[in-house]
Amino acid sequence: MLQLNRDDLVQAYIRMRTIREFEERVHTEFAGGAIPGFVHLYAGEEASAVGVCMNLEDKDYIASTHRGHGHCIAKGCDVEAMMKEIYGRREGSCGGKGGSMHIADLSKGMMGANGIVGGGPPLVCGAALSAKTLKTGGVAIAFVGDGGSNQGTTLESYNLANVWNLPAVFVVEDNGYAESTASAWSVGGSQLKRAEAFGMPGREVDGHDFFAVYEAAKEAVDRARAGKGPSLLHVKLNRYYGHFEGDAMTYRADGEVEALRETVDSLAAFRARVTETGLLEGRQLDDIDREVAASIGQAVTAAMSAKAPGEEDLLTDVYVSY
Amino acid sequence: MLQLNRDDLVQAYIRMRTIREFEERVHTEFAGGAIPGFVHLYAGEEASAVGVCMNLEDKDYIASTHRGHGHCIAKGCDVEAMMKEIYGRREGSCGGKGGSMHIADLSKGMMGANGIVGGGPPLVCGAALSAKTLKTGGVAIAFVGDGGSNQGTTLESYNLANVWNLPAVFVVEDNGYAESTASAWSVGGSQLKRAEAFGMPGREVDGHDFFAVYEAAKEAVDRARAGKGPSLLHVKLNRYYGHFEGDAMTYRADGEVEALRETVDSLAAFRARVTETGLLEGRQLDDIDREVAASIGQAVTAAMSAKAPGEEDLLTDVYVSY
Amino acid sequence: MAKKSYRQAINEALAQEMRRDPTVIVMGEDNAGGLGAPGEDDAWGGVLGVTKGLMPEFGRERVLDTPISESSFIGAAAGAAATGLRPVAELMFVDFMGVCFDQIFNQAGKFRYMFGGKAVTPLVVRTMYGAGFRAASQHSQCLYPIFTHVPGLKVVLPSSPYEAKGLLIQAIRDDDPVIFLEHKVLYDDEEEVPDEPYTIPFGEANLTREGKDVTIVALGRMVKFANQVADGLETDGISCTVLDPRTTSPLDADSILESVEETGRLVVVDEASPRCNMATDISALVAEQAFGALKAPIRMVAPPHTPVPFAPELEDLYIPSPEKIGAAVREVMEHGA
Amino acid sequence: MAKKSYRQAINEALAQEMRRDPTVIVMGEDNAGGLGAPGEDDAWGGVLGVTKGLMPEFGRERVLDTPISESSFIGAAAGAAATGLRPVAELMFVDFMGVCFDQIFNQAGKFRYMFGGKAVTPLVVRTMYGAGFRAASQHSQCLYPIFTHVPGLKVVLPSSPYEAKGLLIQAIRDDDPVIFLEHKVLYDDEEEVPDEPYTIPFGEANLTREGKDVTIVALGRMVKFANQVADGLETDGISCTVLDPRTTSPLDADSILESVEETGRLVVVDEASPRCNMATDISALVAEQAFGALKAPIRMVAPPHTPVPFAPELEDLYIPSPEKIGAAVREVMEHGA
Ligand SMILES: Cc1ncc(C[n+]2csc(CCOP(=O)(O)OP(=O)(O)O)c2C)c(N)n1
Ligand SMILES: Cc1ncc(C[n+]2csc(CCOP(=O)(O)OP(=O)(O)O)c2C)c(N)n1
Ligand SMILES: [Mg+2]
Ligand SMILES: [Mg+2]
Repeated sequence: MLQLNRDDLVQAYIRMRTIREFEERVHTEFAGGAIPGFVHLYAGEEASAVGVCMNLEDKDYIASTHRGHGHCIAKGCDVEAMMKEIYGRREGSCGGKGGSMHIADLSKGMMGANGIVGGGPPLVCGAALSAKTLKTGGVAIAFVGDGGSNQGTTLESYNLANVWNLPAVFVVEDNGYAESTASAWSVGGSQLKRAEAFGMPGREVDGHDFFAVYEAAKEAVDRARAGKGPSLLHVKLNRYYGHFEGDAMTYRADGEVEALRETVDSLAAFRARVTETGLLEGRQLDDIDREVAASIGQAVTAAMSAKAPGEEDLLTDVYVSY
Repeated sequence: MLQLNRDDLVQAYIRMRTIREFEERVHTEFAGGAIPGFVHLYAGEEASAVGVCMNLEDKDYIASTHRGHGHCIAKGCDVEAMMKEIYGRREGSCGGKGGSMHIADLSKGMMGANGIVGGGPPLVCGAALSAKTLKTGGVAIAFVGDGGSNQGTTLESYNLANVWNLPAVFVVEDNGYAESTASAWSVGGSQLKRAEAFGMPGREVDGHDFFAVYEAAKEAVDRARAGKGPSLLHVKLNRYYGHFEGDAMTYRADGEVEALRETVDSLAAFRARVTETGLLEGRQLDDIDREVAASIGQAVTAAMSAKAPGEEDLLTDVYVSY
Repeated sequence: MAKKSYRQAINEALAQEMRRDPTVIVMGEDNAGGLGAPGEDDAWGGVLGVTKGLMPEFGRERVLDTPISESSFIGAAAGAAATGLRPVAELMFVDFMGVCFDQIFNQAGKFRYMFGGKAVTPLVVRTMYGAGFRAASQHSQCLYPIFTHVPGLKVVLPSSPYEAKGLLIQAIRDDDPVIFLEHKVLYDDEEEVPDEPYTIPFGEANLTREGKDVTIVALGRMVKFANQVADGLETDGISCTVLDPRTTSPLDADSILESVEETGRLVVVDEASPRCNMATDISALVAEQAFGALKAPIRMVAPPHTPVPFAPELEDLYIPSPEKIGAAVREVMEHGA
Repeated sequence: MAKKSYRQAINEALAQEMRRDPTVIVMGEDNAGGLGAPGEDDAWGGVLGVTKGLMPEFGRERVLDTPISESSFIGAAAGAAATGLRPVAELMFVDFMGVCFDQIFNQAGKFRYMFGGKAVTPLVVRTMYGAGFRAASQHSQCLYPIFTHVPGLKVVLPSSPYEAKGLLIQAIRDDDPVIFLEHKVLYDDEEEVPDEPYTIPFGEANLTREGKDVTIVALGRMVKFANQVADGLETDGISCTVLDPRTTSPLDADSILESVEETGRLVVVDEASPRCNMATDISALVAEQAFGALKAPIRMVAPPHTPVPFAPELEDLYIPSPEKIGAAVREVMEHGA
């Protein structure tokens, strides 16, 4: 099945399950008042981040969005450090200074979640330029939402990546909404025509199907690695939660989320596919589920008891040299 | 011929000739050191501004670029006041405060030349929104260069105009260069595909052919007036001078400009067309040529002897109320 | 008259002006919400509910939701303002100004001057600012010093519900581009706010407290802190004037200078980053024009020169606190009895 | 050592650093020029020829021309800086920052802090600023106070060819994002500039003249004016110190304070718009921290709060002139003998 061996599939499942579990736990903890700030959950969209990132190595870069947890986990960020960051702890990925919207780990090729819609695509052009100039063989991936696909910074980056012939991929994660506004309204034309308009191939993908995403991303990533330039993926998927935690979601249809959880669950689909084809066994997956649940539980426990940053941290980390 | 009667044709020729003459004179005067600042000439592109603006009334708005003289003249700005402005005089269109790059006359529906590439398209969305909201029946036109077509502000505006269904037209004047950089290099994809990508019709036009521009613009303007939304025109044309006055144009081919002046002169083409078909007589056009030359001469004389602004003007015109 | 929140006061100002003047329109991301979506219309009313209810009353033609394209819709608001409308455009968080600043400062803010006094641009940009929400570095900034720096813009910082309503109505009626900054932490603050429309003129500082020993000039949310501090100091026998400039551009320099002429001491409290901020602007004004009256060094209370931190413990240390303001006042009181 | 222009000094700094370090790249609109065009390659070397000759030596892979898309290419420079390159990106005129400011101030400038000290972003943004070119309101601004306001950025204002070379090399080697502002009127100024590479550290003011009566702090082009004025005043028996901070962020507060401690009088000369500018920043610093030493009110010399006018007569009135600087110095000399 594709280029994925059993270890890869296990890995993919672990990451998807980790994302789901992470987000469900953050949802509960946020509701309980333990987590401060704005939090945007990725639950429901797991197959996109993981399907793309299973094509990547540490030397490859991704830039994420405000909805960044899934991308971080898919790219290999430390989950406990992430949880600590979301709790605002000193041992968090960013020392508690960034929080949910700014988790990054450059050593893993994760250039950061981003509080600015459309903030990532220009940065990804830069990471792709580094790869090209330094001949690392790396590629760079920008995740963008349907809402972010209307931001000028994103559109310019399509053009720049094309005229500079960069090893970049733009992954438009279209979950149907930007906050409460439907992409059906906000996106004039279409994502695929936009790709074409700037001179690159585009492909639409079912974002609940890990295998479809993996394969489409593979094509785009291979193309980029081969020096043939950027591509765009229009990934159609759904978010299970509100725009951010606290969103009452009145703009959604009655029962919309419940139905989605029934019908388009990328984890269930993955499980069905790999077990039906005999690639992995249900028991194996059950074990993973348990282990992941335990490790997320452990991450929350660790985060809760971890130390907050203090006065001595207030003035640091602004500059390398002062 | 089309909806244009003889008076219209005379009017169109006067405006095109006025632009040409204006620019040739500014070129000479600048070279002689009489004009300060940055000056970008529109000579060679006359048929675009005039072909578009012959479809417009005072209640319709246009927003221009750094290369604004032609658009101003085509939209009916006072030519002597423009010349005075370019000389930095108190009686100039902007009291000498704006100069070549900021000539505007809102009473004529001219929202300003613009020193910021891509500055105009968002503003035009606003003028179109005013027309729509106030039900004036007006439309709004953004002129953009090939270089400006890569600016995020322009691309966003394509989308906004479409999702808001605005009575707007985007006229991409592709003169082959942005400064010294060829549009063949800088524009990924194509202008027409960009139109489609955001959900609007696009049409390519020979920008040296007044009639072709007029007709294509008419279609777009009519569509906008009818409430059917925005369109894009990709107008292909050439500039006779450098990017700005002082540009040595070494990036152009040897003899490129000379050849263009021979082969793609929109004024010569217009003259040939209207005289051959008997719509206007050569003598009539010769008279116009003389009259225009005289009036531009008069504008320069007036500008040279006009008063500069002084200390009493330094602090005014920043706010309506202080 | 009833108690109203800062949020309600703003909403009421918008609704009343829209009723009065059909050219007033409102636009922004999810200002109504639910566009194209299967569920409820007017689903959001802005991210924190400030514009809720406007769309049902005025319709989608006057309450426009937008794509996430700040350059084009803020620019559209500027263009619409120059051509007959009076748009109130929402830049959700002021931190997002970086994607659309050109349309504000080079376009709207310069039309009138560049065009020789012939343009009128009655644009209001409403935007949310300030720390305290645990919203981290890209959703907590003040940035009003940047707008204040730019000639052609007016900059308004309402410090309470009453101020918010009167200043917003003024902003909408004003013929110049106005940046109207709403402190996100104040939205739930309540006070008596008249039901009828009223205006508060720009460039007139509000003397929120009169005292004789020290002048405290405070901005936005800091006005509340300054008055709290002044209450406490009163019992220690330190009598403070607290001035709220209300607008940083235009700035009521006269009131500040007059007050310092009387008290001889100045503390300026500014939530914005410390370099080239309003604290420096006001200090410099006084050091130049009321120097002779000064009995003590001027003290500025501002955050450190760092981005806004996420962790609550750090953010609380970051924001100028009543304690720090109090300490600054005591410090200047040690000079020149 | 030979006389070199400010333009040449910058060009030489770029070339020498590119030779030394293969990760240094240059990008910007027409930085080489002629891309895709039928004529000469390296046709422009930037709009005023500053990067001319770099492309022939280093190739188009290290001297990148760009579409007119400042957000994406300045952002690309930021992203490249965070991932292994040391880009020098040209924002042609600083006035264009409004279309790309987010990538500078929310992205590059905050990476390190938001990511808990783990990012290194050795980005240089070279940009042209200042009035005097009859380039009108959108091509003549200073805007460095805005960058100075933002934590995470370093801001450099070279005042002469020697300064330009040393500060640019420092900027390229520095591991933080640096905004390097070149005054367009200085490009043809010449002075002796060493052929070999050298650095000038950030945050160390340059004492360009030592005097005892008044401290003049001047920035960028104004340093030249201040020294001219000081020459003239010398003959009238007024002895001036002229300090060039070189970098506004970090600012060498110590040197300024020490100097005022000695002279007791301060004039600050800033070409930027007067509100929340560097003149207010430095005045406020001194009014807070060297108040006791002050014998006279601080005087700020800055343009009026208007956009930059086009007409030469107006622009000349707009720019702080040696005459106005001289008058300010004489004024402060009238206080406290
Ligand atoms: C420049 C900017 N504008 C607006 C916002 C506020 N905002 C945050 S997320 C969001 C919606 C994004 O929608 P989309 O790109 O579809 O991503 P999704 O939330 O669906 O994952 C908005 C409007 C922002 N953070 N930055
Ligand atoms: C935002 C911005 N970036 C760069 C410039 C500098 N600039 C002025 S005109 C120009 C080229 C514009 O090319 P194009 O849009 O094709 O118009 P043309 O000059 O060919 O008419 C450039 C780069 C600017 N004025 N504004
Ligand atoms: Mg979405
Ligand atoms: Mg062009």
